[in-house]
Amino acid sequence: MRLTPDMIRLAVPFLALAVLLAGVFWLQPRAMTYSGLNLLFNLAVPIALATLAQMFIISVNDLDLSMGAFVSFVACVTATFLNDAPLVGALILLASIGAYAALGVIIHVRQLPAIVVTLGMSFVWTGLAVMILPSPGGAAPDWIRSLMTVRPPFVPMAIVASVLIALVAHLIIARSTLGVLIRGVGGNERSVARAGWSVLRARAAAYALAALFAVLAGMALVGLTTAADANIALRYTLLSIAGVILGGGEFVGGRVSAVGAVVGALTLALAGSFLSFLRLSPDWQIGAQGAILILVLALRLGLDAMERRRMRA
Amino acid sequence: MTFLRMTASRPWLWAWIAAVAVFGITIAATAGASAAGLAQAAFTFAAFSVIVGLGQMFVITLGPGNIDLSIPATMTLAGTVSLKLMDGQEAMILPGILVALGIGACVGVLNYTLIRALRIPPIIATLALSFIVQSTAIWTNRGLRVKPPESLASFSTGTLWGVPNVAIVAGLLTIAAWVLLERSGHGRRISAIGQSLPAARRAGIPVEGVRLATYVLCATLAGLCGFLLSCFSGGAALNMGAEFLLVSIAVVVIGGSSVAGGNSNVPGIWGAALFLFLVVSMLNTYGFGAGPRLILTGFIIIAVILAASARGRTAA
Amino acid sequence: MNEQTPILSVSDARVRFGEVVALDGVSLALSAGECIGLVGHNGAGKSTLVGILNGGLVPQEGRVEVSGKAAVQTAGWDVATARALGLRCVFQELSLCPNLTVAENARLMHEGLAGGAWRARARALVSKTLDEIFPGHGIDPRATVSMLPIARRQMVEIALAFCDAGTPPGIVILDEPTSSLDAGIARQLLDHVRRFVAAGGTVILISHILSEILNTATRIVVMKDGRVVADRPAAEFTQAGLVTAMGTAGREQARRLEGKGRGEVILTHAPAVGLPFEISRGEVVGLAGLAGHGQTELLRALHGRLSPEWRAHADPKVAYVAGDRRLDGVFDLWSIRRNLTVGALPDLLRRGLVQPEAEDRAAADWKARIGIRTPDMGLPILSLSGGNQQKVLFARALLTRAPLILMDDPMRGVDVGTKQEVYEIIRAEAEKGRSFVWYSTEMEEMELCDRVLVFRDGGIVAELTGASITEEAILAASFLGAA
Amino acid sequence: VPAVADTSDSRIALSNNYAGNSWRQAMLTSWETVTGPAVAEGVVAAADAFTTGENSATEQAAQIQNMILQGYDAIVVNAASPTALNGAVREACDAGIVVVSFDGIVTEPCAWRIAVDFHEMGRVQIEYLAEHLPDGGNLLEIRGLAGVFVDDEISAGIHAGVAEHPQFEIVGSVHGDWAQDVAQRAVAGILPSLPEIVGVVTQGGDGYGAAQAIAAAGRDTPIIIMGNRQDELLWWSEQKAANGYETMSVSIAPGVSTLAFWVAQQILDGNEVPKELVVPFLAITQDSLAEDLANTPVGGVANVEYTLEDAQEVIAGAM
Ligand SMILES: Nc1ncnc2c1ncn2[C@@H]1O[C@H](COP(=O)(O)OP(=O)(O)OP(=O)(O)O)[C@@H](O)[C@H]1O
Ligand SMILES: Nc1ncnc2c1ncn2[C@@H]1O[C@H](COP(=O)(O)OP(=O)(O)OP(=O)(O)O)[C@@H](O)[C@H]1O
Ligand SMILES: [Mg+2]
Ligand SMILES: [Mg+2]
Repeated sequence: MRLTPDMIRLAVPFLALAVLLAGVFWLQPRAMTYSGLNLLFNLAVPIALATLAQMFIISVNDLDLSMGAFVSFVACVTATFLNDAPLVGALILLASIGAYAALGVIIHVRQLPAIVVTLGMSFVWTGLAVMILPSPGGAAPDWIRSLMTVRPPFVPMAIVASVLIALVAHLIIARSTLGVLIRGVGGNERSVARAGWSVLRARAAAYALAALFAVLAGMALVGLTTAADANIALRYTLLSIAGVILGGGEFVGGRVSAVGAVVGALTLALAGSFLSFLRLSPDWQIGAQGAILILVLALRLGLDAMERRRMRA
Repeated sequence: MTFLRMTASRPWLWAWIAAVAVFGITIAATAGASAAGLAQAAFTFAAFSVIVGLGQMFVITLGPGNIDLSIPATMTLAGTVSLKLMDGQEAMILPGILVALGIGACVGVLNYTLIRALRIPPIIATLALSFIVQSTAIWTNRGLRVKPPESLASFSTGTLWGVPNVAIVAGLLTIAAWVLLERSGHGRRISAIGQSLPAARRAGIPVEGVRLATYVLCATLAGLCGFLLSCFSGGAALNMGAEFLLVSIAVVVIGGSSVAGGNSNVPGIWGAALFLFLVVSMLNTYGFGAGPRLILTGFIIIAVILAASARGRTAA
Repeated sequence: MNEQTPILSVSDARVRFGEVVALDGVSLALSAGECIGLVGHNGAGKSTLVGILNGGLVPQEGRVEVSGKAAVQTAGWDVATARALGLRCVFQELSLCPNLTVAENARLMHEGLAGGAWRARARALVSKTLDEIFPGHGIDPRATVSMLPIARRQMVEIALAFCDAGTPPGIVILDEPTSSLDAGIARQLLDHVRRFVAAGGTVILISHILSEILNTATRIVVMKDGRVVADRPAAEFTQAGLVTAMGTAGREQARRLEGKGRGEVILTHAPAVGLPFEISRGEVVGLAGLAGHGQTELLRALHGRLSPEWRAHADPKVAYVAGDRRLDGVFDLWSIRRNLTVGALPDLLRRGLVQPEAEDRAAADWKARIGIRTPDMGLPILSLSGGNQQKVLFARALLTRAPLILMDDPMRGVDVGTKQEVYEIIRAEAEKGRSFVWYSTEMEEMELCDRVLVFRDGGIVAELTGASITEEAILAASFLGAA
Repeated sequence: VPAVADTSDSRIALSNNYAGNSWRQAMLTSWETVTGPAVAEGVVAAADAFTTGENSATEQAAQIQNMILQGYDAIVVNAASPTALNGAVREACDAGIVVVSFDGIVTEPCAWRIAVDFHEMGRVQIEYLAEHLPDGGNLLEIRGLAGVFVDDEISAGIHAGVAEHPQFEIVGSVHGDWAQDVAQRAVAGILPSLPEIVGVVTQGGDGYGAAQAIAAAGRDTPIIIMGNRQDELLWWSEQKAANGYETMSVSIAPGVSTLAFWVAQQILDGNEVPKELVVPFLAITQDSLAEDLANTPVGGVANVEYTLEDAQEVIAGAM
C-alpha cells in the first residue's frame, strides 16, 4: 500500500501519542491501570472538544482567537445559570451559539479578517464571564458532574468520550454533505459559489458547529472541575490551534481531520503529564513543553523523509 | 464622497480617526485640562507597541500563517539578560544594547530554523520556542529585578521638546520601516512572498533569505523593545512581555494591514497603538468596571474593523 | 428540432469593470443540438459572456431569456436557476476544490446526489462519465484533487459538467477546456462534444486553437473588443477567414531557422530518470510528450538548481514563465507594472531602493512590445483577461537579463495574433544569444524549436533535432518511448 | 505532642501554577532552601516542585492528577483558582493524599488552607492612610487580574476600609494585572484625567511603577502603599532620606510555601492540624524599613522563611 500525504499527516499524531504513552508507562507504570488512564486523559476531553471547535473554524480558512475566552464564558454560565435556572442557562448557551453564527455572517458579508473579529470577541466573552463570576465560584450541575465521572466497565470514561466525540465529529466533517461543503469553502470558495451553494450559510453553519463543540467543551470542563472562573480556559485558544495542527490540519485550504484533531489534543495533554513524570527542574519545565511540541512535529518530517526514501527505492 | 475616496487609498486613516475620537472623549471628562498629559502618556506607551508591532507587521506580511508568538519571551530574555549584564554601570550600556539585539537576532534565527528545517507552521514553531526562551529567562536570573544605569533610565523616561524619547526612537524606526517596505527591493520581495510563495520563487526571489531576514528583524525589534521597556520601567520582570503578544498582532491588523499577507500599512500601526492605549484610558477614566470595560474594548475593536471595511466596499 | 427557437438567449448585454468595457451590447442565442465556437482575441469578452450565461455575473444592461418560460429578468437569473435548467460550465481557471476528493467535488456540483449513500453513487457516476468521455483515463474518484496533475483535474472538471445526476446536462459551456490537455485527450473531448451535440445537447466551446473550433463547432461566433463581429455557420469559415474576422492580421508563421550551428554549452543536466541533456547558447529546446509526464517537474528542478534561495544575484542565471498563472504566476494585490518588473528587481534598484522612473520605463516599453491591453499599467493585474495576464508573465521573464528562460506551457490562453508576436520575440532573443527551454502542449510550437526532448514516465526518452521534429515523430516517441 | 508516625518515607509535591514573576520565583527559591536540607536530613523522602507554564487552572488540575498517579503522600498547592481545582483535589483526597493549599487556596473541604487575610490586607491600607491623612482625600486604586480571587478580596477590603473612613474617595481604579508594565501603563493613562490624589492603594509590586508614572506626569508624590519589592523599598528609603517621605508596605511573604511544607509534614506525621490556618501578611513600616531593606536581596521580595518550630507555633496558635 502506498502512503499518501494525507495518511502520513494522520499517522503523525497517532505515532506521537503512542510514543508519549509508552514513555509515560515506562516512567510511571501505575498509569497503565483503569484509573490511571482516566487520570491521564480526563482533562483532555474538554481540550479535545475545543480543538474540534477550532477545527471547524480553520476548515473555512478562519482562525478563532476567542476560543479560550468563549469556553471560559460557557464554563461560567454552566456553573451559575445552568445550575440554578437550567432553562435560562440553556437559553443563554443557545443564544451564544447564535452569536457565533452571526459572527460568521458578519465576517463573510463584510469580508472581515476573522482573526481581528475574534480578537475583539475574546474581550467581549471575557468581559461577560467576569460579570457573571467576578470571583471564582459556582457549581457544576449534578448531571454534568455525574456524566463526567461515570465509570463505564473496562474502558475509562475519558477514552470512551474521546473516541465517541472523534467519531461524531468525523461523521460531520468528513462524511456529511455539510462537512464537504464546509471543507469546500475552505478549499475553493468561488467554485462552491459557482455550483449554486450559499457560502454565507456554509460559513454560518461552520461557526455554529464550532460554537456547539465549544459549549460542550465548557460544560465538560465544569463537570470535571466542579466550579468555574472567568479565566479558567484561556489557554484553550493556543492549545486548540496547536491540537488541530498537530492532528494534521492546515491553516488554509480546508484540510482538516477530526480524528487527527482529537488525537492531537490528547497528545498535547499527555505531553504535559510526561514532563511532570520526568521531574525536571522547575526552571526548565516550561521550556520542556516547547521542546516536546517541537519534537512531536519533527516526527512528521521523519515520516515524510522515510516515505520519500521508500518511493525512491 | 471625497472623504470616502481619501480613506479608501489610506486604510490607516481609520485607526487614526478612532484614536483621535477616543482621545477627545477621554479629555472631555476633564473639560480638556488633561490633553497634554494624556497625549504624552499615549505616545510613550504606544511607542513600545509600535516597536514590536513593526516587527510583527513584517512577519505577517510574509503571508498567511506567518506570525511571531515569541515576541513576549524574547522581550523578557533580552531585558533580563542585558540589565543583568549592565548591572547599573554606565560603562556597560553599549554591550547591554548589543546583547539585547543579539539575543533578538538569535531567537529570530532559531525561529526561522525551526520553521524551515522542521517545516512546522510558524504559529506553533514560535510558540514552542517562546517556552524555551522564557525558561532561559527564568534560569538566568530567577526574576530578580536589576536597575538600569541611571542615564538609560532617565533617557527612556525623558522627553525632548515635550516629545517622549521612546516615541522619537519608535518614530525613527517607523520611518525606516516605511522606506524598507514601500521603497526598497527587500520590501517588494516581502510583499511578493506574502501574496504567493510559489509565484515569488518562480519570479526569482530568494525566498529563504528574505524570510530569514524578516524573522530576524522581528525578533531583533522585540529584543530592542524589551531592552527599552525594562529601562523605562526600572528593571526587567519575567512577565513584562506577556501583554505584547496580543498587542503586537492587534496593532498590525487594526492598523489596516492585511492578515492575508502581502499588504501592509506602516502609519496605521501608530494609529492603532495610540488607539489601544487610549481605549483603556477612556474606559478607566469613565470608571467602568473590569467586565463592561472588556466588553466595550471588544466591541470598539470590532467597530473600527467594520468601519474600515465599509471603506473597502465603497471603493470596489 | 427547430434551429430558430433559442432555448436560452442573451440580448444586448453590457458589462463594464470600472474603466474597462468588457461587453458592449452582445447578443447570443443558443439552440438545441448546436455547438457554438466562440473565438476572439485575449480580452475580447468571452469569459465575461460565459459569466452572464452562467448566472454568476449580472450585466449592467441587457436581459437573459429562457424559452418556454416567461422571460426571465436578468435579476432573476442566477447560478441556481441556470443549473436547474441543466446549464453547466467549465471555467477558464480550474475550479474544483483541491482539498476534496473527486467524488466529493461531484457532490458539491450536483444537487441530485443528495441523500443516503451519496459517496458510492458519486463515485459510480464520475467513473461512468469519465469512462464515457476519456476511455482509459486512470483516475480514481477517491483521489484528492490536489494530488492529480493539472491535465487530470481538467478532465475531472469536464466530466463533472457532463454528468447526469438527476438533471441532465442541457447546455455545456467549455471555456478553453483543452488548454492543459495534450492532443490525444483533447481529441477524446472533442469527439464527445460532437456526440453530445448530435444527441440534442448544446455546447459553447471557447478555444484559441482554431482547428479545434473549425472541426467541432456547428456555428462560430467571433468576438472583438466586447462585441460580436461575426456569427455564421462553421462551414462558411476557413482558418484564414477566421483569423481575419478576429481582426488579427494573418501573419506569416514564424519558422525555425534551419541549419543554425550550436553555440557553447551553458548547462548540462542529468536527471534521476531518463536521458541527460545539455543546452547551448541561443538555442530553443522544446519539451514534448503527453501532459504530466515530468516536463513541468524538470523545469522546476532546473529552476530550483539555478535560482538563488538565500541572496539575490545581480546577474540572474535563469527566468521562469509559469503556466499555472493563478498558482505560481501573478501577484494578486499588485498592479500590472509591479507584476511585470518583479523579476528584474536587482536592475531597478539603486542603493537598495527601487527607482520609479526606471520601473515606469520598463513597464511602458513592454506594454508596447507585447501589446498588453490595458489603459493603465497601474491597474491591478486581475483586471486583465487571462491571456493578457499570461503576456505579463512572459514579459517579466524577458525583462530580466537571464541567459536561460524556462517556459512552462506559456501560451495557455494566448490568442493567435499574440502568439505569433511572441514567437518572433523568442526567435529574436534567441538570435541575441538567450536560450529557451519550452514546454508546450501544442504540437506546432514544438515544431518551432531547434531541438525537442520527448518525455515519458518522468524522464526524457528521445531527442529530435531540426527537420526530424514532426508531429508524427513526437507522437511516436511519446507513445512508444523511442524515436 | 510526640510524633506518632515517621515521615522519612513520605514524599511531598509542590504544585505551582505560575512562575512568571519575582514573587513566585522567591516562593520557589524558599521552597528549595527549606526542603533541600529537610530531604537531606531524612525528614521526608522527597519534596519536588512542579510548575505549569501559564497561569492556567486546567493545566494545574492535570498536574495534580499526575501527582496522584505518581503516588505522592502530600500535595502542597498554590492554586490558580479556589474552585476550579476542586475536582482534582477531591480525587487526591479520595486517594488518601493530604492536600495543603496556601496563598491561592482551594475551597474543597477535604484540603487544608493556609490563608492570608487578603481582605484585611486591603483594609489596613486605608487604616494607615486614615492615620496619616486625617482630612482624607482622593485615592487611586491599582487592582490585579480581573476574575481572580485575590484581586477581588483585596479590593473588597479596600472598599470596606473606605466605607469606614468616608473622608476618602476612590476616584480611579485600574487593573494592573500584577504586572509592573501593565500597571504603569494603566496609571499613566488615567492619571491626566484625575483630580489631585493623596494616596495610591495597591495589591503588591505596583508601587514603583505608580511612582514613576506619577513623577512622569509631573505631579506631587502621594502616599503610595508599597508591596515589599526591593526596588520599592529602595525608592522609599531614598525618598525618606531626601524628604522624609512616609508610607507603608504590605504583602504576603513568599516563604509561606515553606510553612505549607511543614504543615503537610506535620499532618503526615499524624499530628492534629486544624483545616483553617491564617498567616499574618508581612508589613514593613517606616521604622523597620532600613532593616527589612537590608535583608531583602537586590531585585527580590521581602521574605520570611519558616522552620519546623515556627510551623508548630502557628499550628498551636490555631488550635
Ligand atoms: N474582474 C474584472 N475587473 C476588471 N476588468 C475585468 C474583470 N474581468 C474582466 N475584465 C476585463 O474585461 C475584458 C474582457 O475579459 P474576458 O476575461 O471576458 O476576456 P476573454 O475574451 O475571456 O479573454 P481571454 O481569451 O484572454 O481569456 C478584459 O479587458 C478584461 O481586462
Ligand atoms: N499572573 C498571576 N496569576 C495568578 N496569581 C498571581 C499572578 N500574579 C501574582 N499572583 C499572585 O498574586 C499575589 C500577589 O502577587 P504580587 O502582586 O505580589 O506579585 P507581582 O506584583 O506580580 O510580582 P512582581 O511584580 O514583583 O513580579 C500572590 O498570591 C501571587 O502569587
Ligand atoms: Mg477568458
Ligand atoms: Mg484565454
